[in-house]
Amino acid sequence: MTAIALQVIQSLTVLFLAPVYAGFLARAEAIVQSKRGPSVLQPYRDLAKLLRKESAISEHATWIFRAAPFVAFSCYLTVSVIVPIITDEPLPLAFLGDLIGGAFVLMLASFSITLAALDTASPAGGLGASRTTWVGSLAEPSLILVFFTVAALSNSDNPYLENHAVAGSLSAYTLPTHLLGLAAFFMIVLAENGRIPIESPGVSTEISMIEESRVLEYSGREYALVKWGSWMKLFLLSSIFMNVFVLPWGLGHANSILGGLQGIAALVGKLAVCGVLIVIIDSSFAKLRFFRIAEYLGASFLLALIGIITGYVIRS
Amino acid sequence: MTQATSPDTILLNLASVLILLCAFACLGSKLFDRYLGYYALQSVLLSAAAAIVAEKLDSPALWALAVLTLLIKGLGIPVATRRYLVARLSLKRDAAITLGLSTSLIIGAGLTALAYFAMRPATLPGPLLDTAAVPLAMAVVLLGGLCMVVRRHTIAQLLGWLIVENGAFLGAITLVATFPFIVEAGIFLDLVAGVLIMLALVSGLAQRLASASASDLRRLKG
Amino acid sequence: MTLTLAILTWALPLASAIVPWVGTRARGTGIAVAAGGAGSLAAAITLAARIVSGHPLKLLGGLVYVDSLSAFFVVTVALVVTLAGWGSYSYLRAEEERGELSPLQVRLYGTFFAAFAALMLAALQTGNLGLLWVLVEASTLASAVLVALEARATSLEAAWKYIIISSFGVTIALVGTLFVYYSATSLHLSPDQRLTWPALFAHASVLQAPSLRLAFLLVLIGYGTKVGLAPMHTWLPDAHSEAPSPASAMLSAALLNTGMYAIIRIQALTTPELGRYANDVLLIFGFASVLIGALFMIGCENFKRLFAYSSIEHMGLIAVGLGFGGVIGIYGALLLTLNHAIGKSVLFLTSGEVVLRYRTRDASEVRGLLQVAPLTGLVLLLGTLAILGSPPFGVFLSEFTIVRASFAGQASWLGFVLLPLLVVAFVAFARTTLGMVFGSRQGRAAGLASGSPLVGAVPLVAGLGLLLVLGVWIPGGLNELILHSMRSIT
Amino acid sequence: MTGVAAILLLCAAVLWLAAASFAFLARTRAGLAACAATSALGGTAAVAGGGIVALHGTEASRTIGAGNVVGAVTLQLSPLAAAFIVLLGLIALAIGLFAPRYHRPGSGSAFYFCVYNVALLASLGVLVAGNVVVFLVAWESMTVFSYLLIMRHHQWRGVMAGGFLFLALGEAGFALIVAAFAILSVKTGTLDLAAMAARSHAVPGAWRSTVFVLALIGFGFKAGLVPLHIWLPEAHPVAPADGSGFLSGLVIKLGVYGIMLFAFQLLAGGPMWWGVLATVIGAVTAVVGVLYAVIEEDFKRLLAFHSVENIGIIVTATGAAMMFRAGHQPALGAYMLLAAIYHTVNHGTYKTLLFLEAGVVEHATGTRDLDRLGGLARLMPRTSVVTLIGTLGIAGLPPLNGFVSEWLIFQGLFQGFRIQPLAGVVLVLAGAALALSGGLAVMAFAHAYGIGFLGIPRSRAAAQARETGQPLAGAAVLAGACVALSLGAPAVLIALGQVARAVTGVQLRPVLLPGKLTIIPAHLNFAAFSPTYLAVFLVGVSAVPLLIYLVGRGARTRTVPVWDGGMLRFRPRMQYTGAAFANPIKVTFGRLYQPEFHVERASDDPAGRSGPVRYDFHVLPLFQRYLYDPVVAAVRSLARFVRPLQSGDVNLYLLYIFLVVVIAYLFYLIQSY
Repeated sequence: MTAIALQVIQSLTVLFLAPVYAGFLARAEAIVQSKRGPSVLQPYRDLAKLLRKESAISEHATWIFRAAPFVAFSCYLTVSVIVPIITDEPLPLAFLGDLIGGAFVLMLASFSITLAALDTASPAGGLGASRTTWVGSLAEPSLILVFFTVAALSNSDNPYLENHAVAGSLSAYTLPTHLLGLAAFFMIVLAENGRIPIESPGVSTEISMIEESRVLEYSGREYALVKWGSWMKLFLLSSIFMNVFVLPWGLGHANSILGGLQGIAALVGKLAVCGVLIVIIDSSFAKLRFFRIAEYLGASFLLALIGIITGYVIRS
Repeated sequence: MTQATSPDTILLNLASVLILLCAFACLGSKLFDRYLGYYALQSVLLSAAAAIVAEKLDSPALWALAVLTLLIKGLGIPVATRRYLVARLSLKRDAAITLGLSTSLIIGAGLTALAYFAMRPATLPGPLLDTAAVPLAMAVVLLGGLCMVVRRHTIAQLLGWLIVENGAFLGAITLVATFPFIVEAGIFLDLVAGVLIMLALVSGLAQRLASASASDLRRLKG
Repeated sequence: MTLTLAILTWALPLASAIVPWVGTRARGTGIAVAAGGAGSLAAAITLAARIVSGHPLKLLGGLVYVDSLSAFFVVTVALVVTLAGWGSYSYLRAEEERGELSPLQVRLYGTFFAAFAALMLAALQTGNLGLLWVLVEASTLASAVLVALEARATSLEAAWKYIIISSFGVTIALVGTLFVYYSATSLHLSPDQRLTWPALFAHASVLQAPSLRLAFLLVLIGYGTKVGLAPMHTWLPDAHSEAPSPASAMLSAALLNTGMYAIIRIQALTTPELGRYANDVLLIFGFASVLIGALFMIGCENFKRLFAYSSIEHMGLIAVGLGFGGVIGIYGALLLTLNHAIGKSVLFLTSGEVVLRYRTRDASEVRGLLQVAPLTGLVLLLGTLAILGSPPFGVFLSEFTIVRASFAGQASWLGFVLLPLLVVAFVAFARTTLGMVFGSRQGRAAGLASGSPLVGAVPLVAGLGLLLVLGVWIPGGLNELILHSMRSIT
Repeated sequence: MTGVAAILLLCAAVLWLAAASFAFLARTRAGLAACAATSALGGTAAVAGGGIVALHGTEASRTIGAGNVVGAVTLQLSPLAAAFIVLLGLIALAIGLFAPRYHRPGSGSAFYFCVYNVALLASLGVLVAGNVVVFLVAWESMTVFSYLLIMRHHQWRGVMAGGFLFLALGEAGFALIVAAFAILSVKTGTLDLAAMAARSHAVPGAWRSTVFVLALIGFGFKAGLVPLHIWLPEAHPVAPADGSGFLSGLVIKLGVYGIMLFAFQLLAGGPMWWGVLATVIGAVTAVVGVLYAVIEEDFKRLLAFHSVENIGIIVTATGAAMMFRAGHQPALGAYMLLAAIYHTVNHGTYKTLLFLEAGVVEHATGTRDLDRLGGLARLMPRTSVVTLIGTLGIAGLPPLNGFVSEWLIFQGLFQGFRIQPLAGVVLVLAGAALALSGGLAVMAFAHAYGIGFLGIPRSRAAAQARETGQPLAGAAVLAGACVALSLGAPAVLIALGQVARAVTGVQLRPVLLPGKLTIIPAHLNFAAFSPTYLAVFLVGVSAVPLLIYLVGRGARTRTVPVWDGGMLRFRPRMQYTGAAFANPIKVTFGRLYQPEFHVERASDDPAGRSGPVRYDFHVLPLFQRYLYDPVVAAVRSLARFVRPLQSGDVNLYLLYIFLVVVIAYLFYLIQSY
């Protein structure tokens, strides 16, 4: 019973903390740039506003355009039940998938939005669809290598076991395999969420848009779901990054609600760290020229590859 | 090797050598008339050789062959060829020859040497009627072949083939002597039929192409 | 009874030679030739059945000698004669209708076709190597007339080349035969017996080795000229492409086999004394032929020449099979002989239909056969696949068996040489013929109809059907015949 | 049970034979339908028969009649083949349902149906062959009849060339297969596959390796391994839709079957490098295949290239299975084999589906050019939905079947650390390659579906597309199969577990978590995954966004023209094109494509208006130019080189014979010394 409750709490955490995490990032970034910035709660206000607004839908759009936000939203919620967010032991539904299962589910989310973008016939949608799938497909190899890292470190592809393996031993934590994999994963997190140096978040100019232009045609309630979903994605990836790789400690035990709450508390702290990290990157690097992104992702791939090779050699 | 001293053997050797010389003469002559003449002479000599062996072995079948050779090869074929082709097409000399005469004669000499080396007694350990004639027969075969190779005109090629045939015939009587008559007769029949068909073909070619030289037969290639 | 059958096999076709001189029409000639072939085939099959279950037929001191090997080749050749005879019917009818052949030409065709067939069938049934030579040479002469029959400048040229080259070659075979005879002189055999194959074979282990060695080389060169082994093959594409198509079928599917038969006989004599000597020589010539056949098929636009090169390739393969020897090698070679005979007959007869329709031998001018003449197109398509060794046709089984033999031998690497050549041959051949079959109709004369398409198609369909059957099932009788044949030469 | 299976398969064979024999009936619509129905029924019987054998997991063989030197007619039922038989049956069923509406009655169709059913029969023959000769006969018959399938519309442009490429490369591959079988049969002294498998371990290692390499390359031609794949993009587009489906769904899979047959049965067990070789070739194939797919504008060529990719994935998995076996991880070896077969079956279903739908689209619009399609989701809704299912499947997205097998394969590759490190690194790189190809596959199908089916019709032809009269059932059956193969993954796994056990002799114990329909990749605790529940959860959890949506209670939805930056009128050609969609890939992998761009502007307007712009993009045909052309050129020049031998000169001809005679004398002379 407790476990089921925790499962629900975990998903609700993702659902409801995701906007504030985005708000935190926006605020922190503004402060770094010597601006006042919006309230961290601004995303909730945006959502409330959008949910009440009228939707304007392209006359060429079909059911795919309408369904996509729901599919994507469901995907993020699905991922939220299988990865360690607040507890260090698998929750009842974690058997649905593992890390790579989660990755596939995220891919479905992205695919549905891509199709929706092409469905509207809007030129901007096509542009975004092309660019995001391109970035996504190039990020795929290094993501897989990160999973190889996990498997080599913990003899499993289970994020929980990875968490245990790294949390339990400092020597495992300091292995080059782990550290390089960590760096590679962080680069992917940035790429997947459209952060600097891939894209300037929230800037809508055609020349630099990647993720943003895919969803330009959305408005009203659908846009609310899309926006919310993308915040959840950032939240999820950041949580995995922190909980599995960077700070594998502090997760709650799965046998009590209290443990869950402790996990949430720890998570908030970790995400603050992660957010600061992202903001530092955001503010100290420039956006890459579009085709240089391939090199950025190649670098991430190489980091992970070197990590995994050293891992294999050390093991033998 | 007592055989070598017997008069038949000496005669046979002599005939064989002359046959070889005829082959050389054919190889060395450009004029069709001469060519045919040498062939006729060779055939007569061949007939004589057959007669010698027939006399020695007392074989009526060989006697018959000797007569046939004389009549058909020595007389019939040369005359028919001259009358129906050479004269009618007013051929004089075989102009197109792939090799110079002297070169082909030198090669012919080399081939004769080869035949001698190949057919020396050590390689033919069995009983032979005439040890010396076998290499000569083989040399004639090779020289006939050489004729066919170097001569461009179809008639010359035909005569080349007939020389090869003569060589084979000489081989037959010297190497094995007692070839079954039915086979010999069959060979003769083939020869006659072959010559007839070839002559017909040559005249057909001459009609169609205004030339019966093989150098003009270059349509079919690749 | 057996003797009667043996005589019937060649006497029936020979008898059909009279018909053209009685009736003037092409129809009668065609029917006679076809009937002669069919009768011969029936006699041959009965003969083969008797020989397999009984003893070889040996008469007149071996002048007549029919064992399983002979019977096998007799059946093969008689089959070809039957198919080609039927093909002759359509050929003569169509050409006469068109006025391309004079009555004399029809008569010549009928006579020499019959003589050609009879001589080959007789050649296969004599045990006397000298007589064998005589008959083979005679068949050369008879077929030369067929090659020249249409009396175009090119066909006369081809006939000349054919007759002069073959005669030269076959005379070399005569010299070789002399040496075979000579190598038996030390045996206490009567002069007649020294040329008789069964007698020689019985004493094969005491024949004189050196002269036998030369004998085999010369015989192989000589009869190899008939078989079309490279480099003695040069007459073959010319003669095959210029002869009337049924005659081409006879040349390719029957004459070549007859030459191969002679080589097999002599090879059998050498094995006890010379071991694998003859095998190695056969391998050299066989590979050369496969190579030449394959290379010359590339870009060959005259489809009858193409088929001729394919024959060279297949004869090379048969030589290779014999060269590898052993049970699988010889079995494969014999099986290929039969399959190739059927397949090539079908293809040449088909080429006849195509020539009748398009009046050209240039494959690039023939397109869309499948549309113009669906049945002919289909036969050409399937015949191509069949001859190239695609299952489910019989050639494949035999080729695969030969390939197996190639890997079973001492020099396994030879298999790796053989297979690429087969691929090259396949691609080159198929490229040309498939181009004829498919596509849309174009060019001149596409609409010209041949005399009687349905009658013309019967031998084609029958041949293909036979190949298909042989591709999935080797009848017990045939298997026995081949096994017996192998036993009779090893 | 084996008896029942044998009878079912016999039924399938008889039905197909009947369909082939009575194909002449297909001149009428009713006859066509009857013929197709018979064929479909045969497919059903094959599915049932194959299924029984796969589940039963035992081998049985029978020889008909006495054999001879050439071989014997031996048939066998093997679980490995059974998996492929099920696929064969499924495809036959789908095509049987699809064909009557797709083809027009007529003699051409009659011929086509005859050929098609014989091709089915030949494919079945390959799978039940128990003797080398039977196998080879069936194999090449399959090639030949597939070739005739491709030649259905031989008058059309490009058909001859595409078909011939298929045939020629098929023959090249066949020669290698023949060599492999010939060597193995000679070295083991038998033509019987079972006996061969039993005796092959005694064959010397060098020969075994030779046989393996020959088989890998030989079957690779049919499977479409890079660089032997070049026939696929040429032959697939020119075949009728169901013919392409059959080729891609089944024929190339039989190449995979051949590789598995040699790797796991005939040569059971081999050194590590065999597996490495297969893995590397597979990984390269996957990446190269998808890279060409993603930039392709022709729908069927895109699908064909994508088949290359999937074959690469399957062969990678097969190679990994061999590596695990060689690295003393039998359980993982069996598991990877299972995954490879699973992916094979999956690809067979969705690829056939997509080819069938490509045919429907081509019929409806007259084009395969993605940039001339578009808007079909609205015009052909049912087709679009079915295609979407296939698209999700092929892109490896949950909750469909491609995702399940790709998950399985990745799980196997992740466990590369269990074998020696150098080999493990190979698996890592293979994993990365598969990841890249997976990512690009998503892009390729976003391209195919997004440009081809969504948006506004990009041409008049596309705008006139109608769904009425188009076949639906065949593809729908396959769509159902895709869903079933995903939701029913646990059941499939049990069956394939039996197959893997029969092939490798390893009983895969941990495949499923008891009671949870959850898959375990060979080692407990490594990972867990439940495709069934995942699908259920994905659907169920969509209640949450729905709830949010409803709670929002926004104003009504308004339909508006698409936003176009203020243009007066939005034209279809202002949409993003397929060429533009794939452009980033073209730039990133320019090294591979070595593209040639041609941009042609109508005028140099001083005012800066560009006017109509023509844009051409050509990819360097890398393998043709650097691999095939040189070989062909070399053979050609050799042929040209020998051509003068046959110059027409009689004297020359006589010289050859004369020289050979002289050489014979010389030879004799030398020998007698």
